Amino acid sequence: MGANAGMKLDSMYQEIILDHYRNPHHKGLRDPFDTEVHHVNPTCGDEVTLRVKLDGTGADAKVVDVSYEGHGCSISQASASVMTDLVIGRTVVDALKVQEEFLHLMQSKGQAEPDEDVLEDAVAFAGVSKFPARVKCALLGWMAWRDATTQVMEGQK
Amino acid sequence: MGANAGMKLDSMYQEIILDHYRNPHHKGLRDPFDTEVHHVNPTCGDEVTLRVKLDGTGADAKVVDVSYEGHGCSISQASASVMTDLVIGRTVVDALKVQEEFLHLMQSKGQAEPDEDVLEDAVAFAGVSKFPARVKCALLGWMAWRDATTQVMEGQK
Amino acid sequence: MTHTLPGLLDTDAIRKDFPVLSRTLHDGKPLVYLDNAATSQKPKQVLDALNRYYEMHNANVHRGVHVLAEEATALYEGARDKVAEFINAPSRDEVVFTKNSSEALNLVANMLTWADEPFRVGPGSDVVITEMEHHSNIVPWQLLCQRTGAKLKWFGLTDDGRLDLSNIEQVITEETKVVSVVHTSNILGTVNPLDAIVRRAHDVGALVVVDASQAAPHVPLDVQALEADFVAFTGHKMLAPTGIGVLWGRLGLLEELPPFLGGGEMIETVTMSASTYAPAPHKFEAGTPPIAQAVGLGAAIDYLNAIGMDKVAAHEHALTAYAIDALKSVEGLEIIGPDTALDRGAAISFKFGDLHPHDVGQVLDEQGIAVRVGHHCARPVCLRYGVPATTRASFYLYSTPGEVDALVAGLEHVRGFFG
Amino acid sequence: MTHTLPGLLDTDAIRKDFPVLSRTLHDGKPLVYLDNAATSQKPKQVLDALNRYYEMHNANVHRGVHVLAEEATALYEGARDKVAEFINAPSRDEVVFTKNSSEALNLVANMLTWADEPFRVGPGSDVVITEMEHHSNIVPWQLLCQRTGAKLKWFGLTDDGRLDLSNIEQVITEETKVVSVVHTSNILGTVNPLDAIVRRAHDVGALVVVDASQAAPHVPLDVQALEADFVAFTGHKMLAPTGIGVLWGRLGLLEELPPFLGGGEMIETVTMSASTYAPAPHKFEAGTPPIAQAVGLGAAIDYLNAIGMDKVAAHEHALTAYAIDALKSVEGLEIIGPDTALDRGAAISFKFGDLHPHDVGQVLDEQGIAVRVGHHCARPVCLRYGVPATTRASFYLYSTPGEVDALVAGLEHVRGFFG
Ligand SMILES: Cc1ncc(COP(=O)(O)O)c(C=O)c1O
Ligand SMILES: Cc1ncc(COP(=O)(O)O)c(C=O)c1O
Repeated sequence: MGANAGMKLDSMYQEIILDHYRNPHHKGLRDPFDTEVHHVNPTCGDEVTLRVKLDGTGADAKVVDVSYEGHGCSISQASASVMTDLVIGRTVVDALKVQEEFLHLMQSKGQAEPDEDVLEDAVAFAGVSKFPARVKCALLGWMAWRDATTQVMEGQK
Repeated sequence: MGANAGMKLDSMYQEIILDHYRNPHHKGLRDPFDTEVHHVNPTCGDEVTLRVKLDGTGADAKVVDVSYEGHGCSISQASASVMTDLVIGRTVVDALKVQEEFLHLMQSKGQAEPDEDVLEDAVAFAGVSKFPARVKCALLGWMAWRDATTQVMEGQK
Repeated sequence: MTHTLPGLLDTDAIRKDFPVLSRTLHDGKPLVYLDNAATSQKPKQVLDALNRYYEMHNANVHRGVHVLAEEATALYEGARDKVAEFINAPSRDEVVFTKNSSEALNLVANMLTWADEPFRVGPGSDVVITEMEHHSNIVPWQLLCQRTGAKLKWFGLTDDGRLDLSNIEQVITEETKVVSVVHTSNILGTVNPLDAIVRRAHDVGALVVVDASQAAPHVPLDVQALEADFVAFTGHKMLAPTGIGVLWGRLGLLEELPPFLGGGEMIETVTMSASTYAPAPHKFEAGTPPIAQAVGLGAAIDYLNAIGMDKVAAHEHALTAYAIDALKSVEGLEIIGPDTALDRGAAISFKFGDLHPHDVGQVLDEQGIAVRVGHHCARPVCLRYGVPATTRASFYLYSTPGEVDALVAGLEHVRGFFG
Repeated sequence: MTHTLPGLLDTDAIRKDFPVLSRTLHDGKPLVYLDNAATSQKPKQVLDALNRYYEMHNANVHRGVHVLAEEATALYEGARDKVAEFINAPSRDEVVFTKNSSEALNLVANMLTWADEPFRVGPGSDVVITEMEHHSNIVPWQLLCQRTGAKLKWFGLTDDGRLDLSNIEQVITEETKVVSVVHTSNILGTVNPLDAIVRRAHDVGALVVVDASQAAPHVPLDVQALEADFVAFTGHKMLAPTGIGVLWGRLGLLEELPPFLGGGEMIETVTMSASTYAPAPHKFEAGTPPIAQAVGLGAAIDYLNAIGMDKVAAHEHALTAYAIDALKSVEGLEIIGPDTALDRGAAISFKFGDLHPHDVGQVLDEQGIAVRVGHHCARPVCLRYGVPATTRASFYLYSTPGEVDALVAGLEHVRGFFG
């Protein structure tokens, strides 16, 4: 036991994370948008309201904008900020790949080697995956984005 | 009685008890009767159906007959048999006193000094009071008698 | 008399793990514990797990960011993983912790009390049980029927202690919403032919609940092979602490059916006027769960796995065959239930001449032999076989042929005592 | 800063009884356990009682004639006697063992779901709670109201963390069937003026349920003085094992109201078509109860009695006053709840600048300080005070002023970390 005994807190609170927390990117709800979702982390009360605006349909669909508002801890806020950097401007197909890579990293309990080419700033969250209680925080914004995007794509069919 | 039986067991299975068990007194349901009750010991499935016939009312009421049928262990059967000996022929008031003395003895956890003048053969049950699981067996017939008698007396009012 | 029956476990080694088994009673008589169907004893490995939990990791689970809370959560959820693997559950989320089997069975009955279509139970629908159920698998269904207006039906028993399924088409019909049946009877020892019941129930669209309280401790239990919809069992009968039970249920059903107890841990979000619920299994675990007890159950499962459930089953089967033979040789003894070891668990009920089980049990106790006497929470079985109660000896992985011999000798002593 | 506050217990001696309190975390930092409102730690006296039970006396309770069964029954029922005395219950038969507070509260809500007149709850009747309830005292009543058509009403909160009883006549009316209210809030620490509520509720003929989960561990609890009809609490918060709770109820009500869980132990007699129920408390204890856990609760009560509940209360009161003062001196810290020790328990929630409680808790943990962060199963309170969550420090009889100092120093470190 003692999963994180002796572990450096610094491995969770990377400077990149604290930077995004202090100066979040793309924060605030913006128009226009295709859909808006509200996600809650019941174990801690973190909440996010998130909007996506796509352009095009099917395999060509592109993420034009992601905007959000919410309250939560540094991890959930920073993670949402990093996420917007990574998905805005990408095709939905590519962005979903990044999301899956991030999900994989977070579920790895500190074991995965993150791919910096894919995850960029999000590699900083590798340390969070060692703290089971915080994994959900890091995933909140990503899951909300995935949900909203799926809703838009389904609606287009 | 078996040669190796410990002290404690002999204190429950007194010869008097085994005699009453093998040759119960007043057993079998008889007419006439004023009321009939059916009592169950839920923890072991012992059951007794019991009838009482009183004569007179109020303080003068006399126990003319008590008859019963049932199945149960040696303790419950012997106790019912001893009870009939003790209450038949007595006034209700006196019989209730005996019942209370017996109840007191059974709740004493082996501590009470039974009054042989009042309890007669029923003193043999003193040892049973040390076996909490068996106290209810010893009381089954007595409680049924008390219940039936109370019902008749109430009905007379 | 041979004590090296094929299939026996190394009970000398096993018994050393169980502190209580070296206890003596009544002036030095060794304890012969034959009351395993009521509850099992606990190996020191389980007690060590409990002590370690309380001395090192104790905290409330979930929603904690401190080390103890994370450790306690990992241990508690780790126990869920162990249970899921032990019963071959398709998903760990199908394992709901309760306080015992009784709560697990009531949980199902209560979900159905409040269920919407297609699960709604009401006037015109039937609930089917059997005459050999434990009271904990009778009363919840009686309450469900009283409260919803449904009708309770049941399978009767044959003279040799088996379910009478001859009228299965009449008992389980299109009106049947749920069939709840015991895997192994705690009073008769009978192992029931669940296949036929599951098949018929599913043909008519009924749910199937299996009371595996006397199966999970004794035989390999595979919920996928069973094909039932819910399976209930209880920790204290399988080497684990008191205060912990399990309901396994199909995930789709756990998602669709309404919650039972409301409170902390089972919610998603709460406002004063309305709440939404967490996904299964948490939806059914209101309040602080039996954390240490779940950890203890995990340790019990580790212990059983280290021996192997197939080996446990083989041991008990050999011992039961031996015991049935030995008991049949006792004059005036009549087994209530199947009198061969075929499709049979390790609980053997019997009548002993005209002696009342209370008297039999009391005189056996004086010799250090612990059996259970009474209706064993299965009074309808006693009514069916016309006995007020039975004496029941029941075995487990630490029971020995020598203990069977002690029982037989004890019964001879009982006869002499009242003779 | 003085560490010899009047009223403090000899925590040096007490802490030796709690093995976990000598644990170190994160490279040797001593554990500062300030999460007592979530669950308490266990003294070795309680663990010894558990081990003794399992190693010597373990058996299923009731209906056994063998020695172990008699001993287990005596221990289990002896624990009931201890609980009855601890809360000054008029009768031991009024003490029902559950698995936790949540089950106890659900038990009451379920009895009322199925109750006949004069207790029947339905359209046109009201159920009253408060905005400071734990989810376990909200969701059961929401379910009751959804299922019966009754209306849920509640008392709001004042800005300083107290119940707003100014409209008590409008909230509790002739339509009110039951009022369920927390004795001491687990998130705000508020001790509520139950007298006024009980008086008004009884005036209109409503039942009163008191959630004493945060009271029984900390102050002398006298159910007769409370004059409520039901009182619920939970063992794990009062030094006892997980898996055990208590519902106290007036005997007349327990007799008259319908059962909750059905099964073994709770019956009088069972046939396939109908059952009758045992008298209270057994009527409400279906199945094998948490035997060892009740024994552990008895040992916990012995431990608390040996110290004296009035002394425990005085210790916590002194410590709470000290902590409130100390915390108020921390820049940017805002207490959510009463900010004096008057009518207040030993749980203190706060906001710390703009920092999210998760982050506060995580950085405190790194220093060995265990606090709880989140909505503490009282989300409506967070909504009421406009915070997503709080950080909560909560004390018990082994907590020390030194630990308060460590918390304050820890918070300064948190500020620096995110500064
Ligand atoms: C005020 C209050 N009520 C109810 C509960 C529920 O107790 P349990 O989780 O033991 O059921 C708690 C503890 O979490 C509490 O603090
Ligand atoms: C077949 C069966 N079902 C249900 C139960 C109830 O289990 P518990 O008492 O642990 O709830 C038992 C044990 O008593 C049992 O043997």
